[in-house]
Amino acid sequence: MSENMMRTISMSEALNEAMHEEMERDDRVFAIGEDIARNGGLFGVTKGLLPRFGAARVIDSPISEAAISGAGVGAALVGSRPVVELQHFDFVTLAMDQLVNHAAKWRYMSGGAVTVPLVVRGPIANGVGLAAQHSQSLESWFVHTPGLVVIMPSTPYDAKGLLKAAIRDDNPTLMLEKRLLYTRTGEVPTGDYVVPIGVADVKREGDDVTVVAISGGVPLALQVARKLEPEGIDVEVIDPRTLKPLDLDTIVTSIAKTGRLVVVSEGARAGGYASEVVARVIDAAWGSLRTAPIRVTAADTPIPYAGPLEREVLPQVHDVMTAVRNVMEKGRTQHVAV
Amino acid sequence: MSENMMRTISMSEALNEAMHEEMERDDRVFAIGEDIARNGGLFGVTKGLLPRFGAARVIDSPISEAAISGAGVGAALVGSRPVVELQHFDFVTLAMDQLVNHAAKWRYMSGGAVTVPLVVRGPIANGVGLAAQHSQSLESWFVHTPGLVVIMPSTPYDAKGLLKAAIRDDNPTLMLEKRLLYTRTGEVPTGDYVVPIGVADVKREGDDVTVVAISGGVPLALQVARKLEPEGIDVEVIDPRTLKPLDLDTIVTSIAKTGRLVVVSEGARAGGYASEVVARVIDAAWGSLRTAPIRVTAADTPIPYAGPLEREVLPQVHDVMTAVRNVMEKGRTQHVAV
Amino acid sequence: MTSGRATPGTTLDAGDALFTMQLIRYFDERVVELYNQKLVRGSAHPYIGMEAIATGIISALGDQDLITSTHRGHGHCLARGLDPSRMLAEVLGRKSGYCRGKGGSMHITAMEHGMLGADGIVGGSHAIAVGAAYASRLQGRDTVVACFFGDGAANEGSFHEACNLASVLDAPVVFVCENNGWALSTRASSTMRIDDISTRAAGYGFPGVTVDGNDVHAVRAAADEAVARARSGAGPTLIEAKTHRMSAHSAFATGETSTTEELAAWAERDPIEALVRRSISTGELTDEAVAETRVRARAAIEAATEHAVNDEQPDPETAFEDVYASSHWTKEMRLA
Amino acid sequence: MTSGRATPGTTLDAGDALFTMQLIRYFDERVVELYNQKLVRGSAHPYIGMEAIATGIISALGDQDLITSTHRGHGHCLARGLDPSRMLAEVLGRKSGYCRGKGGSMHITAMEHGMLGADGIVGGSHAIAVGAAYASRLQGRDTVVACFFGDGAANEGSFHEACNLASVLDAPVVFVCENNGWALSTRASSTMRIDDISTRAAGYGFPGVTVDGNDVHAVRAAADEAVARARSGAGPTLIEAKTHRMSAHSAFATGETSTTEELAAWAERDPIEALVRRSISTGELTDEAVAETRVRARAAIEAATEHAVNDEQPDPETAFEDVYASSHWTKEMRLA
Ligand SMILES: Cc1ncc(C[n+]2csc(CCOP(=O)(O)OP(=O)(O)O)c2C)c(N)n1
Ligand SMILES: Cc1ncc(C[n+]2csc(CCOP(=O)(O)OP(=O)(O)O)c2C)c(N)n1
Ligand SMILES: [Mg+2]
Ligand SMILES: [Mg+2]
Repeated sequence: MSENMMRTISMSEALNEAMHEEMERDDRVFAIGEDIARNGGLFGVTKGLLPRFGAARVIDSPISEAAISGAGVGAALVGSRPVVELQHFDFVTLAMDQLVNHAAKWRYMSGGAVTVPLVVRGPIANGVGLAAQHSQSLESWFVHTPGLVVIMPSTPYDAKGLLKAAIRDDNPTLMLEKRLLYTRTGEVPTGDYVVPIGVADVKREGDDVTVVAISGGVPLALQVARKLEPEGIDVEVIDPRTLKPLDLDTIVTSIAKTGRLVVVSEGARAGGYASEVVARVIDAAWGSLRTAPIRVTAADTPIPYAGPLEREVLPQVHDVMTAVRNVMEKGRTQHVAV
Repeated sequence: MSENMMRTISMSEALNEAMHEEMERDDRVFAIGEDIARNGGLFGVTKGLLPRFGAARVIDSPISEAAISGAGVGAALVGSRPVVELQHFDFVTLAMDQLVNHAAKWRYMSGGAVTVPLVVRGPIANGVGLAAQHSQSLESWFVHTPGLVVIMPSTPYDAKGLLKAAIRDDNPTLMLEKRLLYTRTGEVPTGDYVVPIGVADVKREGDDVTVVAISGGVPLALQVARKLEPEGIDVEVIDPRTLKPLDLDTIVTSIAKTGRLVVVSEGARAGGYASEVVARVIDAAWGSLRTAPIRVTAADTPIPYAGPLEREVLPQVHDVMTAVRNVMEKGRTQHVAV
Repeated sequence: MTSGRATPGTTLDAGDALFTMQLIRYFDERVVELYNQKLVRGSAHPYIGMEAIATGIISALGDQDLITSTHRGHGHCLARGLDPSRMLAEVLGRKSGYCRGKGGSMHITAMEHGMLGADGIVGGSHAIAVGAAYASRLQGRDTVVACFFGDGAANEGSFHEACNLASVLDAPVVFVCENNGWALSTRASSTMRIDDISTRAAGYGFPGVTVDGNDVHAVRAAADEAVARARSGAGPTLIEAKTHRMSAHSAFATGETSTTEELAAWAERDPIEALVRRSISTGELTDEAVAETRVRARAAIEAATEHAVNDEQPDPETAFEDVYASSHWTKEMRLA
Repeated sequence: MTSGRATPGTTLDAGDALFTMQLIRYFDERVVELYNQKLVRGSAHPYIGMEAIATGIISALGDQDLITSTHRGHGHCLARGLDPSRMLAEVLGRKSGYCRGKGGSMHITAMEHGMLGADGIVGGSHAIAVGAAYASRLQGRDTVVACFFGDGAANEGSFHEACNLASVLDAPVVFVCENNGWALSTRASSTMRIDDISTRAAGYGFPGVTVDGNDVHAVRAAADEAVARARSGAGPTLIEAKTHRMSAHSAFATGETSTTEELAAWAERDPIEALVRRSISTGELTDEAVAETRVRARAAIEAATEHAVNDEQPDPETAFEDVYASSHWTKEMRLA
């Protein structure tokens, strides 16, 4: 069936398809952001929307992150489905009030009288030398904001399906996209599909160690899994895809099998998403853990510019490798209840 | 010696003394915020500063949280020591860019060429029926921001000593004050003293359970400790006081003794500070833990207005009590390495 | 019965306006009493002395139109026709409140009245108004949005961004700056160096006008023009309505602000009394009609009080509802 | 040698100005070349075509004065006398760079030159300039701060708040809006409905003026007035310098923007050529002096390149330094 024909496309192409399809499907959807119309977005996610859907639905905004986010809230309140692009996700610092004090809370404060079907998305540009103000992986702030849904795709397939799901979902949803993943390719079917919000994906099955990885951490984890195969270490890689709400069941089931956990995320260490995953696993799967989970994260520094410095503070393949070997080693001396 | 005479004063009086003394001591210190001059601040922390130090150093600002925070950064860069008040800490959402992308990173991005001795402080008004936009305990966002120091005092003594330390410190520091603690009293010596940044305080010694509690969690934990004494449960209460950098040693030492951990914080559960404490303890003290640490936090909802609802989502004495009993019970079946 | 909502094109009905203004006055006086009886948690911000603004502006709107509001929002709600009983129930945190007790005074929302929500963040709803206005138009409706805010809010960055965005989008918004001379304890004159906030409109390329905010007819006239402009697709207008805060900032923050002389001078200009004087002199209202209107307003507030104080407290378990919209979200997921 | 810093009160020295402008032009042309050779990471934003603005404004400042800058900051730095070698080393992420390789093109900072830092956040330094200006005055210095930003930045809320705050504090700031017609791929005319950004100053009660940003003398004249006003305690001024972005937005984002006709028309008004024409016609400079100045500027850039490309990469361990200031902070604490 041609509707399910598989092609290999990049993540930015996949996101772009999602935008085209959802704007076609539902004329309540519109897009607003800096340089998204004429220019198609700095990374092409909104390419071709302007000629197809017109300037009323594809808007090059002033550089006013707070106002476009707030306008998104207002538009969502009256039944539109706005998709707001932040040119880099770091600029969310300027939109926090609209997203946290408004989008996330408006439904709750009204006692359920309103819905806010808003999507805010944009890239995380770490790893390319854009330095501290353009490289932050700030997902954990939003995980800490009741009322928001938080998504971070790692493959073109997930990106397309999750963006479509987010646009159709009635909740304010943030989608954080790692810029270095935009050009990575993967199989994506033609035609309509969604990836459900709140469902993790086991990217690789394995018996020895559970690696929970998000966004850019996923390719790192998969690389490590392949590298350790010859040594007989069998790594399971779980990509939650939706950070909030977290599909804890899939993780707990895996740990019941492996007894070992490594969490990989690219945000700063303290207060990061990896800490949250560890804390929840401790709650839910204490008895299954053979050894202490290990977090592989960015260091607690701003992201520096120069290559050698940036590589030093961001998680690398060898960091994940070391962590996996470590839990393997320590997990041999098993904790048991007496 | 009269300089060390003890008096019983409230936390807002203690903070007010700190402001008076530091402004007297160092004319580089100045204060800016909404309603802080003429009105002395909504909770009296800046009372009496205007007549004493004049309108140039005690400034009633326009309602412009981003600008006053940014002006604080600029003033700090040229050698002043600004103290910025946020009328409620929730309004930090409007100042995130200045605090996160500027204050926290300016030194790092400059390769150490500049220092930013800025203090930003303000109340967390949960528990008083001010609803979702005035009740957030957002400390974990800032713990997740490398470059910032984060302080949350629980007693008048700590509040005064920490504010003085923060004003003298060369780093951008956020101090989050629970409003319901402002009127609680405690012993504070006259005269100058500082409470060092980065040093936890054992508020109560005990052998059975370590409770790490911050801000409003501390009085809850102490109350539970007293209530459980007759049952022979001996609770140790540790107040980190500085959330970032965390004095992990004091916590680890305690857990080496007790083997059990409960963490109490009033922020939302997911991605909250309690998750971070658990994750760090798992790293540092896995072998000492007899059972899974328990987090007592606010629920993952915005804070509602009505009393019965607000009490339902914020941590209460009985929640801490249940958690302590739980780790006591479960910790009897100890995990050991085999 | 409670409405000040006139059909666009009509002129202000003095009786309706008086009723609305008196209702607002009584409502907020009652809220302060209930606060002092510890029946109101947190705080509440009286609209006393400012009644002509909400009444004048909202009387120029039609049913399809929308409003955004502020921490000082009861007046906007009442002028828009919300039920005072459910409003007061919300202020008291009761079950039948507009927000089921979750919002309180600062967050009353009623979509069925085109009331998009009050807002505890100063300046927080500027952009929301713009988005709602633009999107309504995109959906083919000829909605106009009235966006209320204070003099203090005009110093937030959100004011600037929203005005500019509204301008480039030709969004059908009427920005209504209620300049009551104060932001909490701080005089407007000490936080801006301009005489009229309306001059800021020039920076965005749309009209700005200053009117006497204590004269409901003047406010209405400005609103008629701005609403017509917005509805025609010509874009936003900034109306600055100059008035005075006759009460303390809030039931909680009661520190003195205005001088006795100022209060006395503004009391002379009480918007309700001004409307009464004018209506009687033009013959639009009689003394009896005025008295009867006040009795009706008073009765509505008594009934609202009776309802609200006797209404149930919300069930604690409902605290976990309404965080997310989708019906398939479990409690576990809400807590995730 | 490299400076365009004149003593206040003096007039613009054509030779100095030409050197500075030419240095900026060569520097940014070189940065683009090095970017294309993959020696520059991330991005870099050329100041090409805008050289008269930084040069004119900064020539009106004294040694004690300060500047804040933007993502497009090389011109400001060079006009302020920073060492092109250390600047280029920073752009290449090398050890001797102004930020030890941590900042890169968008974050060059040099307190010893009164350069408070470039800023990758559009509009991020408006308030920083106000605070630095106010605090300097509080400390008894008669510092003036020049705050550079683009037309796009004038739509950020930070612009509004900072202008208003500067106004009420009488902060000695000169706001310099470099209106180059574009914000990345978006025309200024499509994101604001006003002809002159300088009109926004009226909303804050201070003067706003629009000048030809390609005429270094015109810029200097406006700067002299604004600096004098600020220094006297009379408060801020907004100078809008109209110019055109002659290059792509950045070395990374190279999509077409201006039309060929526009570029041709603005090329006619190249600020460097305009200065040369004028200086020769007034006799201030000879053809030989112009040629010699260009050779000197070129030589400085060659020397800077030689230095920067041969400079060492920073030691990875230094990534953990400079997060916090206090010497007693341990590495463990930095990682806490
Ligand atoms: C962003 C933000 N800053 C500060 C406050 C605290 N606050 C509540 S009302 C108020 C004064 C608002 O003044 P104005 O906008 O003139 O409205 P008014 O109260 O006079 O109606 C302040 C400072 C707030 N709620 N939100
Ligand atoms: C807050 C923020 N929003 C968006 C960007 C992305 N961005 C970088 S430069 C730029 C255009 C800026 O335009 P303008 O202020 O006119 O300066 P110019 O580049 O023309 O010098 C944009 C949108 C940013 N860096 N910061
Ligand atoms: Mg006011
Ligand atoms: Mg520009």
